[in-house]
Amino acid sequence: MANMAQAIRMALHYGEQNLGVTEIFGEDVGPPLGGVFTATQGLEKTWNAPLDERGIIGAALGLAWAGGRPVAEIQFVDYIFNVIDMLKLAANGHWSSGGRYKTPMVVMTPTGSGIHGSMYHSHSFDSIASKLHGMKVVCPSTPIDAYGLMIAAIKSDDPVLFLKPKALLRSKGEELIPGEPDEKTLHEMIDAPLGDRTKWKAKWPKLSDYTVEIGKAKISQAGTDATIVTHGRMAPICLDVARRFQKEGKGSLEVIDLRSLIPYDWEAIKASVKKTGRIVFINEETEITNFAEHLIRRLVDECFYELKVRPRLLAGKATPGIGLSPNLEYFIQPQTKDVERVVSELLADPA
Amino acid sequence: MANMAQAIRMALHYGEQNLGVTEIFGEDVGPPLGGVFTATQGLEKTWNAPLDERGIIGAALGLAWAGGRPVAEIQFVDYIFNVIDMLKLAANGHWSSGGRYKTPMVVMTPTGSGIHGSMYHSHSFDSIASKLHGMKVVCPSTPIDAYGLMIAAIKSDDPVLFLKPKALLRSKGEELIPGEPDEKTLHEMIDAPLGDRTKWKAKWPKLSDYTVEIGKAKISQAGTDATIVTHGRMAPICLDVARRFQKEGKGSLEVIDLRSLIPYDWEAIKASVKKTGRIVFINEETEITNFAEHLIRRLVDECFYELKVRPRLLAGKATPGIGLSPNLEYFIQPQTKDVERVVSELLADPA
Amino acid sequence: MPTKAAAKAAPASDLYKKLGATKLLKIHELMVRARLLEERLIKMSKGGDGFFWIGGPGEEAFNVPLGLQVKKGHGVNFDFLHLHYRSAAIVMAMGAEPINALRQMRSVATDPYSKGRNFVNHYAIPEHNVVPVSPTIETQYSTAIGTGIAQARAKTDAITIVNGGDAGTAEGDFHSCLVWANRPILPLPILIIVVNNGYGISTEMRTQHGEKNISDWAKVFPDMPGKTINGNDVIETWAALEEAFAYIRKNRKPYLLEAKCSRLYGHSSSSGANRIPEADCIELLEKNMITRGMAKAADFKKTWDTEAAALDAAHKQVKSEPFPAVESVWEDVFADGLPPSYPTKGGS
Amino acid sequence: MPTKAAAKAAPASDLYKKLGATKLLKIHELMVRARLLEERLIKMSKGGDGFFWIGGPGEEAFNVPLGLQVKKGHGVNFDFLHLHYRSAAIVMAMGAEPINALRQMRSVATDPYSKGRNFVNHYAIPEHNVVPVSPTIETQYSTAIGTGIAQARAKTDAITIVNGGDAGTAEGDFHSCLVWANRPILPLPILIIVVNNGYGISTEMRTQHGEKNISDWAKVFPDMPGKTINGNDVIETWAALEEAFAYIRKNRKPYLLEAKCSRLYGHSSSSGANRIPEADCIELLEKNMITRGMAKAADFKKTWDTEAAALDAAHKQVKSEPFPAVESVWEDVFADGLPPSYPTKGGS
Ligand SMILES: Cc1ncc(C[n+]2csc(CCOP(=O)(O)OP(=O)(O)O)c2C)c(N)n1
Ligand SMILES: Cc1ncc(C[n+]2csc(CCOP(=O)(O)OP(=O)(O)O)c2C)c(N)n1
Ligand SMILES: [Mg+2]
Ligand SMILES: [Mg+2]
Repeated sequence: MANMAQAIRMALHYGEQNLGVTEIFGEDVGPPLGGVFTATQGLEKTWNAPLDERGIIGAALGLAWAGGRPVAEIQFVDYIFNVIDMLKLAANGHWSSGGRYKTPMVVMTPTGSGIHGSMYHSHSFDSIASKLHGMKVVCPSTPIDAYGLMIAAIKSDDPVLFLKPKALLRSKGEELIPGEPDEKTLHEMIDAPLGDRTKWKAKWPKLSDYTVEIGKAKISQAGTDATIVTHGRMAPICLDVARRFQKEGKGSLEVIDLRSLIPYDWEAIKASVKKTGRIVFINEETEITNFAEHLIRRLVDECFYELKVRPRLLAGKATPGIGLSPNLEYFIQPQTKDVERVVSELLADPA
Repeated sequence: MANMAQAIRMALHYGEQNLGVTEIFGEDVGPPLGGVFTATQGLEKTWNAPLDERGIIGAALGLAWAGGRPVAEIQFVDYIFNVIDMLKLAANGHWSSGGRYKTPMVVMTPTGSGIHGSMYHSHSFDSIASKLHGMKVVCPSTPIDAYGLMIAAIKSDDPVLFLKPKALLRSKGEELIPGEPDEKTLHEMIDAPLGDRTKWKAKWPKLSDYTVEIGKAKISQAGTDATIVTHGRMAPICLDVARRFQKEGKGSLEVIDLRSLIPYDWEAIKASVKKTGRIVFINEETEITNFAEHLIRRLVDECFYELKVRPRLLAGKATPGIGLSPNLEYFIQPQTKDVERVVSELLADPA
Repeated sequence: MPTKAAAKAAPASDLYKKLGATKLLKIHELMVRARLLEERLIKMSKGGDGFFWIGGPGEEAFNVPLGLQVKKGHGVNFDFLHLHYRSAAIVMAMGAEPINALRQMRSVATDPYSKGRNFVNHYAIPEHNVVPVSPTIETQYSTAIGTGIAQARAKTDAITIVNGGDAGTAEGDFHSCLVWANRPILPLPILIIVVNNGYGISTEMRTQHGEKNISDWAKVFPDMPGKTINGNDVIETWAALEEAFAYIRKNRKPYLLEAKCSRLYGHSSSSGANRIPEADCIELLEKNMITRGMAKAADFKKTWDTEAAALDAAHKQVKSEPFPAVESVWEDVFADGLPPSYPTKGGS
Repeated sequence: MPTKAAAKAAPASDLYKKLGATKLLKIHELMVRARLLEERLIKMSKGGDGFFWIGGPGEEAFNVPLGLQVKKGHGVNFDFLHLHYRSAAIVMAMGAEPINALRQMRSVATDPYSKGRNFVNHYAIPEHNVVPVSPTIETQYSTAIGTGIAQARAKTDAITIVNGGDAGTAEGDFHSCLVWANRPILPLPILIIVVNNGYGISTEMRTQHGEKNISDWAKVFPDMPGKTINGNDVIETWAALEEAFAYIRKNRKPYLLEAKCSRLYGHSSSSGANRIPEADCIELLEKNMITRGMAKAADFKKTWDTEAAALDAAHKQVKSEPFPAVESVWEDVFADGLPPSYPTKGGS
């Protein structure tokens, strides 16, 4: 089973071999490191940028205007906040130029908490990302979706922000990526060796053009009693809770993994609510002006009378940062027990 | 009647004379211009900064740490997006240092549309501002509130983002600022003359310590049938519509002018909803992940069963920018007729 | 290849001859076209025939020679231009139609640069590699890195050109451009231009900047030439640009060029957009050509009249054109169209 | 006042004498304290007694003399320090207690710098004007502007000190610091330090930076001295810092100082935090003092042992201390307390 970092690497390999990706760059993205989470090891078109996020996004934008399909990395989303203006230029350039300039670029960046990252390796970015109108925003929770969404992002003529949940980059999925060999073989083929790598070259499995359409959610578990809408780090946790509830007969939960935030799969959410009448939105960003609050507002607009009980939100607490001490991180950021609690309340809420 | 730019100028004068404000700076803030909207004309402590938003916010932060009470300006909020990281440092420094460093600084910046500003003189910033946890955010809609909130912002030991609605900076209010002389006199005293200003010095009226508490909304019209929660450019429009509805017997509208976004006056909103059971939130920012959607979500959490009808939002359309042609701006940004429409629907909605 | 010290230009007289009357008259015509265009735009902004004006009257002696020396076309084998809002004379010299600037000023539906969405002089011309002009100061120095990389990789003599103002060099993007253009592992063929008019809106350059010349930033990089020139003198600008273009096309390395120009109508309509008593590069060119017997006052008058007449016609035409339809705001949000479920109501 | 060219240091031998054994032994003791602290922190990060480690082992020969020359205190009449995550030896030399760094490493409630919230070596010491260390690279060069302005206004000889790494100089904040520190209207008394260890994480400086020395950025500003020194040699760093401090205190103008130092345990725990075969400044100092008969191996051994013992005791103490209470997250959100209606549920 490939982990998410390997899946992204394979998608980028497919991209540089078949989809015209000519530049994959960012801080420590090239050899010897191949990315702080190994997501760019062994690729052909990778290189190390100066320590300058503004130059990195500027370079990506210029490369896209020059007809390329660049993939740029911001090392951690925590360090993207000095270049929001350039992301806006990438997002609004097609509109401001009256449709004359396309901006096919991918910006990938690790997001979220879960690695004891303290204040600056734990940020989420969904809400601000959702306001960079013209930018597409995706956030996979499994290796197969990471692969398919990266292929889709590379093919897109719009700028795509590809959020990589930090906590899931080393986690494996349940579905195989088309062409993926067994775990050990894959490791020997594409993971850079420890120590000297100067002579190492990756061997790549035969990969295929597997695309996950941007804007399509995944029903990771079908259910009838209540709906969970989630993505990223919280998705596997929600799925795990839903499965246990199912097994233990506590209720039949439908789990929607958004995968794409912009555009988002509104039809999938509406359809599920029409079925269950009960819904909770779960993500790890702080609760003030949270992207899911937009979805709740729209739900209230369009499905107020289909809702059996009030729609809920489980999100991060609005502290100025995420504390390093596990006591603090686990209190600030939603954990499994919080999901169990809110889902139980949702199911128990008298209609 | 002072206009809002004059009110801010008077508050800054009071601040530099009585509240320990030693530096008021930004691009073109000092002589000869005194600010692109004249809000810093004739003051003692103003100076022009290099064209560098990062240096400006960095300077403010350093000055605050050094024991000062700086007031820095970002010339237009449209140009704040290259320095969000530094605003976050200002906001989280008190928390990250375990409470050992306070950050008494004010960042003021013109916000919103309404001056035919096209793509980069029309931005709103409420939503992102509301996620800079640790930062207080205010946005007055009248000269008297601008005066009182600026005094409060200067006194605050927290960083305060002071949003100045572009479209209202030249508009006058209904209430006099304590100590304010008649309009003509005020103009002769504190407005810089056209042409050569090298010899000009402002004469200041005797001003007083009038404070509007940060976090307190204003009920600009009391009403019983429905509630409008608004702020900034939309506030006077909403008040005007509410008064006309009153006069024409179309309904009794309560208008809440938030004035502070962070912290916001939750008690005022709840109290009003308990009374009216009908509520609409009106602001000019784009509708995806809009600050008011947080308020709606919280309302659904805490007052679901007090709501007679679904809560509503009237906001800007989620285009990549605001178009220059009035056709486009008036379609993208909420206007008086949109307020009338949504309020009528709100009142007519069968409970 | 130039020394790093600003080279002294050869005696102007020769250079006038060298350039020749035909070329100089062509340059003059384009300068007049750009100047009249800007003055018309100002008039429109004051006459309610548009709103905000910002532009580059006073920079024609630098911008026209620049535009004429551009390797014009589409794609990496042609020059890329990352311009700012004072670049009308550059695109005019590259063949842009004044009428399209009038369309953007009036923000009519036919505005080819932004469909009536953006301020005037915010060009976006893919056929000629003019990337979207951004209202954000200095970001063009960061995007220039990207087209520069594309051209450093390609087998071509094409280069990237970026221009902006003096005050903007305080922004980090100017630094990013310097650092990235000089990366030992991949130097970039970028003509880094700073037009120094002595002001950022109301703020004097000399109060804010300790560097003697902006071109002194080149001193940090052993390999990058830096030069400061008088941007009001067509002869000096033509020669300096020729030298800079030749150096970059050949060596595939950056060159920093500072041009001192007049800001003839102040900053923008926000500062009144009235004529300022500063050196006028067109007057200067006319005077110099006449004293050298290369042209007569009458020739110049004819150019002014012809260009003015053409502009009148264009303006008349534009006034007859419709404003954009409100639904057009939903065009170009995404390259592949608006998803059916994208929220479009602006709330409930 | 120094010439802009890096002045040659006087023959080292004299300088050893000049500094004297007592002072050198004091410096050595602080270097050992800082080194042992970092090695302990690394051990803790590997032993599950904390998480991420980042720090400055290898920079002691520069950081200890720096800390000792600081005018230490609170407020504008004392030096302000805008440090980064490799500055432990600086604060140790200023008298900070190693135990507090252990507390931050273990993120216990007693961590005086962040209450268990931030990574280790992220100091915040108001009593000594050490402003909060930010995890964001280079932003300290922008905040330094502010304390620099406060000190430029005050009647004082106090200055602002900012340090950071080589790779970080690619960020615009470095540019902002250079530009603002050299404003003709208000030059700033800032010691702008760059510690050049040749790397940004895994990326080699020489692949990304075309400037021969980082101190060459001073060439842009006629008034700002720039110098590059060997940061591994206490003698050279002491003298260079004395010169720089004296210049800034007296002239109230900026000074750019580049120190080349070793990165003895690599970038951080993310790169393994294992010992790298680079020059060790403590070994070097010991060797030089012994050959000059200024100290014996035994003296040094004693220092190592004493410091190690003290650290053991401190570590033992810290292990007995509680972790922060969950409710403590609501402290320090706002200076005047959390408003009663602030949302604290994390959703519904
Ligand atoms: C990032 C940013 N900050 C501020 C502004 C507002 N602004 C527009 S033009 C200008 C002055 C620019 O001066 P300079 O760089 O010298 O160019 P000039 O206008 O003189 O040609 C400013 C501050 C902006 N457009 N973008
Ligand atoms: C703005 C920002 N971008 C990226 C990072 C991630 N990061 C942490 S340390 C580092 C390398 C810094 O290198 P250098 O400036 O040379 O300092 P050194 O670590 O070598 O002392 C990077 C890229 C960060 N912390 N902040
Ligand atoms: Mg200028
Ligand atoms: Mg380094």
